[in-house]
Amino acid sequence: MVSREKITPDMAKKEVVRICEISDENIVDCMQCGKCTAGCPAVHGMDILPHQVIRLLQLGQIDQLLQSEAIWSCAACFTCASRCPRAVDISKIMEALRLTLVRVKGNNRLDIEKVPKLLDKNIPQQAIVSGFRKYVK
Amino acid sequence: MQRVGVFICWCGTNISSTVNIDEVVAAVKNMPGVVYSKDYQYMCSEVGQNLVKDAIKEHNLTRVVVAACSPRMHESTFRKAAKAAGLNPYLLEIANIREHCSWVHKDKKAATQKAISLTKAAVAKAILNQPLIPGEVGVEQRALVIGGGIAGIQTALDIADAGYEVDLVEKTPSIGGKMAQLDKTFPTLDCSACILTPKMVDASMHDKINIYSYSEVEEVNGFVGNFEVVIKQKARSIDMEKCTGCGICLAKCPAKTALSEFEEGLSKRAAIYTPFPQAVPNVPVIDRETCTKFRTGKCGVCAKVCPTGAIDYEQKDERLNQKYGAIIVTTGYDLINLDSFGEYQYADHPDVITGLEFERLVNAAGPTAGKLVRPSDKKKPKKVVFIQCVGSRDKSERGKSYCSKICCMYTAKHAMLLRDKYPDCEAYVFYIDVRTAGKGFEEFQRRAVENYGVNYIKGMVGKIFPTGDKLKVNGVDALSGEVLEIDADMVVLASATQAKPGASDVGRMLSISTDRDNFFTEAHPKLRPVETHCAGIYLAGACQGPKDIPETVAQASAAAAKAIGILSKSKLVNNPCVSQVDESVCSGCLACTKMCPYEAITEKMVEQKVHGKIRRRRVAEVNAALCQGCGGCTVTCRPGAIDLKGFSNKQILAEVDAICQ
Amino acid sequence: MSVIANNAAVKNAQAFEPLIVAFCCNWCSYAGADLAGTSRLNYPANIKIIRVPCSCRVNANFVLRAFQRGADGVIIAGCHPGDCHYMTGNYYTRRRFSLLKNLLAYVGIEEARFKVDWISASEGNKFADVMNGVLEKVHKLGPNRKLRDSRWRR
Amino acid sequence: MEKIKEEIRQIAREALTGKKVDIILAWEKGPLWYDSYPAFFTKEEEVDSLTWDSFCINNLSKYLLEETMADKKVGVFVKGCDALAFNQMMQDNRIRRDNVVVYGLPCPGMIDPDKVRAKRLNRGLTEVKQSGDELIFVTKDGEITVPAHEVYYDKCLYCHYPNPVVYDQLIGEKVAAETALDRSERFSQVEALEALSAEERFAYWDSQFSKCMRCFACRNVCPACSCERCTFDDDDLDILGKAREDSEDQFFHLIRAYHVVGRCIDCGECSRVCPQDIPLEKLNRKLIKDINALYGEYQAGLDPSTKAPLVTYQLEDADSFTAGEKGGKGT
Repeated sequence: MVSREKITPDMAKKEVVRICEISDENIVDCMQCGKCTAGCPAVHGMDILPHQVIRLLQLGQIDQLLQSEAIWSCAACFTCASRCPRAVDISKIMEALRLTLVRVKGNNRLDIEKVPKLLDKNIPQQAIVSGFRKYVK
Repeated sequence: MQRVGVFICWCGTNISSTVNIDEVVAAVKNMPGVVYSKDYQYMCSEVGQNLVKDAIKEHNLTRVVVAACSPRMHESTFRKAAKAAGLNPYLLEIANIREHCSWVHKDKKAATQKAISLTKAAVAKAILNQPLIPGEVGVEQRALVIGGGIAGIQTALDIADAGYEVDLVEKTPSIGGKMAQLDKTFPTLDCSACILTPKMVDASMHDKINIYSYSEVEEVNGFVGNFEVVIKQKARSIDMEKCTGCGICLAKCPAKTALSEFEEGLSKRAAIYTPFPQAVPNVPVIDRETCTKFRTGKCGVCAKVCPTGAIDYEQKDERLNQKYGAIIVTTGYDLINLDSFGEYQYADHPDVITGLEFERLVNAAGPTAGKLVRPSDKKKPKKVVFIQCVGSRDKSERGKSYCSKICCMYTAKHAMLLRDKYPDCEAYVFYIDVRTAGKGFEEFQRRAVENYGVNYIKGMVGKIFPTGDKLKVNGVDALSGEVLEIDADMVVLASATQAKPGASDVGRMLSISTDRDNFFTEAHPKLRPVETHCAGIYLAGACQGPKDIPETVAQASAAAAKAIGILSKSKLVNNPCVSQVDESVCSGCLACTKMCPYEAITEKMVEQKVHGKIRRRRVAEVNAALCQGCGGCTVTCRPGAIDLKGFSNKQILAEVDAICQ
Repeated sequence: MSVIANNAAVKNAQAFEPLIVAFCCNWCSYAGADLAGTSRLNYPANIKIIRVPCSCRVNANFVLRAFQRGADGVIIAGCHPGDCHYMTGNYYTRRRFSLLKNLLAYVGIEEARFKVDWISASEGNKFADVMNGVLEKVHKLGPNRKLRDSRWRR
Repeated sequence: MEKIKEEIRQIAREALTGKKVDIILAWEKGPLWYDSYPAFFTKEEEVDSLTWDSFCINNLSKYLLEETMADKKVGVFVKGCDALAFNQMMQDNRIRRDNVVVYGLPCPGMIDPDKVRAKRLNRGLTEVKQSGDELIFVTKDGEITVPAHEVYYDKCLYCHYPNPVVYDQLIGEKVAAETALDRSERFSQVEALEALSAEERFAYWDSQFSKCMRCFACRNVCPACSCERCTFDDDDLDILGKAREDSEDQFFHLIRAYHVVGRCIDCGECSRVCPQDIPLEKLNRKLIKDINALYGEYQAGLDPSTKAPLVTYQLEDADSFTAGEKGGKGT
């Protein structure tokens, strides 16, 4: 059952401004060319595509983003940033979105207790460190 | 005592919304020398100008100050008005209370105070103004066109048709430029060569046009009406008089190893070559780096086969000094280097090509004789992907922030040509936006979609993966949010245009400025689009900014008209704001002569009687026709014996004093 | 001094409105200032521009005179070296005022009060930035008393 | 010097009698021990009072200004520093070379009367004789010998050009060109000032400039100040008033120093003649130091055919506006 609600664009929403401040990126530079999405290696696990992330921010629809899988799927590989013709670093925006969630107390994405079970002996140490960085306060 | 009239412009609300005009009017009344003041909504309008003219007559004004927009905008307008009212135009001063005041300040009180202060400075200066009478200087009735592309050819033809001599200097061995490389032209799809080559022939046959191909402008001195130019004719190694253009040498040359510049490196050419069969002049050039004779001393085949003995291995660069009244710069553009766009595999895969290479591939005279095949295996492509905005509208350090303007149209053209040749071949165009402003342009692009079945995809390509004999193009359709993969046989990149790498050097040589992207700067973006800030030097074509052919030709004719405007005069009026020497004060140290950029100052001996004794000494003398009025000499002169009319030491000091009150 | 006058003096000190005199070459910097205007960029009204044909027209006398007459800062702006409308004028400006700047600093004038910069006709933004930059520094330094003619009332 | 004095007199006599020149410009001994002032000699018999001793500090080149313009043939004696001045005036076209015969005098150094007084050598002083690196002060009470460098002017101790760089005829043997003090030392006082804060520098110069009574002696003695009409005397332009006002003193000194940029030969005459002892050489040397650092070593007056630093440029000249810090350690 599809239900679509109307949204009201809010370009100056303070949460969005905060994301821009944390990431130090300028979302109005984005022309929605989609090059980030086109080259993203993690795009297959994303419910909202990278260029759509910025579009939603431009429209002030931050709640959708904070509930999305996309921000957690982002591997922070910077492929998007290195190719963006508008010099917008989306990986930083993704990081900013994640931070607004994990910095809230008790909001860790990764339960530290469960980590040993998730471990695979082939996971490089670096990945564990980055995993903590990305998912934990 | 001077009688100063001050005219304060509201500029609609441009000035009056930030500057309290009434306060300025009140303050002006108390300024020394001011006998009349008047404000009006649009001082530059006919009514406003009449206010100035009438007041000059009615109130016997001897000096006029107009507080309005920048003098760069309307100084000449008001000077003409003053002249019409019988006042020497140089007795008028402008106070810039718009660009330098109302437009940059928000605080009304501060802006009003500043407007008063600027007006006061203008009044103080105006009181010290002297009537100036411009001198006259002769005009060399000959034009120089730098760059032999379509812009240069059109300019040269227009000037020559008006009856003036034109020298057309082209760096490469033939005129024709980028347009000669194109196959068809949008939006009519007529053949580029068919419309260009007749013009090239016209230029070469015109008795008023001299083409200096394989030549470069090396030095430019002088000023409008009298430019002195050194042209370097590079050693062609061929006697142009003797060569008949038979082409035997080209065929017989054994060193066919160099990549053809004209064919964008898609084929090879001989060491002795004409860039393309329709080249003008149809005289080959020996590429000395490739030529076996020059490299090893052995060979000399071309000399042996030449029926007229035109080959001259000893030929040297020659320099030619010529005088011109006007110069038109038409140096064109280049495509950007794609090395930093690794994701498109341009450097690594032969089937990823630029738009210009595509032009050669579909051209009947091109390396494949018009058969559109993949460069790698010469097979017919079944799927071609076009990518727009490669490096254009790109804020990162890889690209150019501007829109290259021509890519949307030529990509539509390419896709149409492809579908026309091979109706079974699929065409995909990745775009960010499609921009088709221009007569018939939108209809043209829609034809590509509606009639030719070209698939337009709003989105970009992330990366191309060469897989087997295919190019896997990973892209996105931003509208649907679907990630795409296309098995292409060929990819055509609409790479960004850029200014010629040497443009800033050319700019320096000509004393014309370039913008941050190295395109030459026009004098005014709207009202003086083909002039430069240097009088007598004009711009046409893509050297001023990305442009298509119709625009280039329009600009070329405009620049020609401007140049003809100069050439048609037997005399030009000089800027009267030139330096002059007070001989009684000049010590004759001649420091001024050493720094003068125009060598306008010379020495002469004078005899003076001082206390009954005759003293003979040197003094400096300014040639008013050569002086351009920079005023640099005045600062070298410690005693202030040399001063600049219109910007004298006293005037500037008076301005400083007034502004500091 | 009366209490009222004293208060006024205190107030004046607080409301320090610096005066900056900028000599701008007609072809680049003055045009850059025009562009700042047409682009509606903002810079404070304390900056007042005097038009000169070329930065090489600016005499050291003018700079010192401005300081004498109460300027708190002086700016000379010309075309970028190599872009001079008069081909080479600003190369001389560069030498002349490199030396004068050093000399002024040597006799104790704060360096931030005298600035030379290159602003092209297309650099409206840079024009506003340079002006704001100088003003900010001069504001910190406070009113200039050095070189100032004690008889001059601003 | 005694021997050379006789030689000079002989040359002067011959030049005048042989009508080689109309005037001889040299020094004459005055009534006081340190008085060896400039004098014009037009007659053979006058030449007996011509002198050459360790007090001939005055630079004669500046006196050529009027004489050569008046189409008179002048014979002039120049020391090392005077020769630099001669060249500088040549560069400024203020001397008509064909009207001058230049007699070069290698200079052992000149005595600073203040240093003599400080050593109390002036009591009953009748004559000073030079003997190698020493000076013999002949007084009524006997002879006292002192090392020459103890009483020479400071500027002579830094002097790099004791032998004239221009002459038609050289008189006597050239002297050794090595300086008593390291030549770079001449900038040490400038460096000391640069090391101060802006406030300290201002306080220093303000105290110096405010002593000025604008007698213009510094200007009048300067071989680089040879304008027909000095800009400070331009009543119409009126850049300098007559009032006792600090800002005008500052303006005068800054502009004076700035007007001799790249033209100052560093002869130090301005400071020497200043009745208020304003150390003007510290201004001049600051500018010389900066020129050397920014645009390469330059000695004004060495070669009149070179272009002075301010009437030439290099494309790659330093842009010290952005580099900064050249005036001192900042504010």
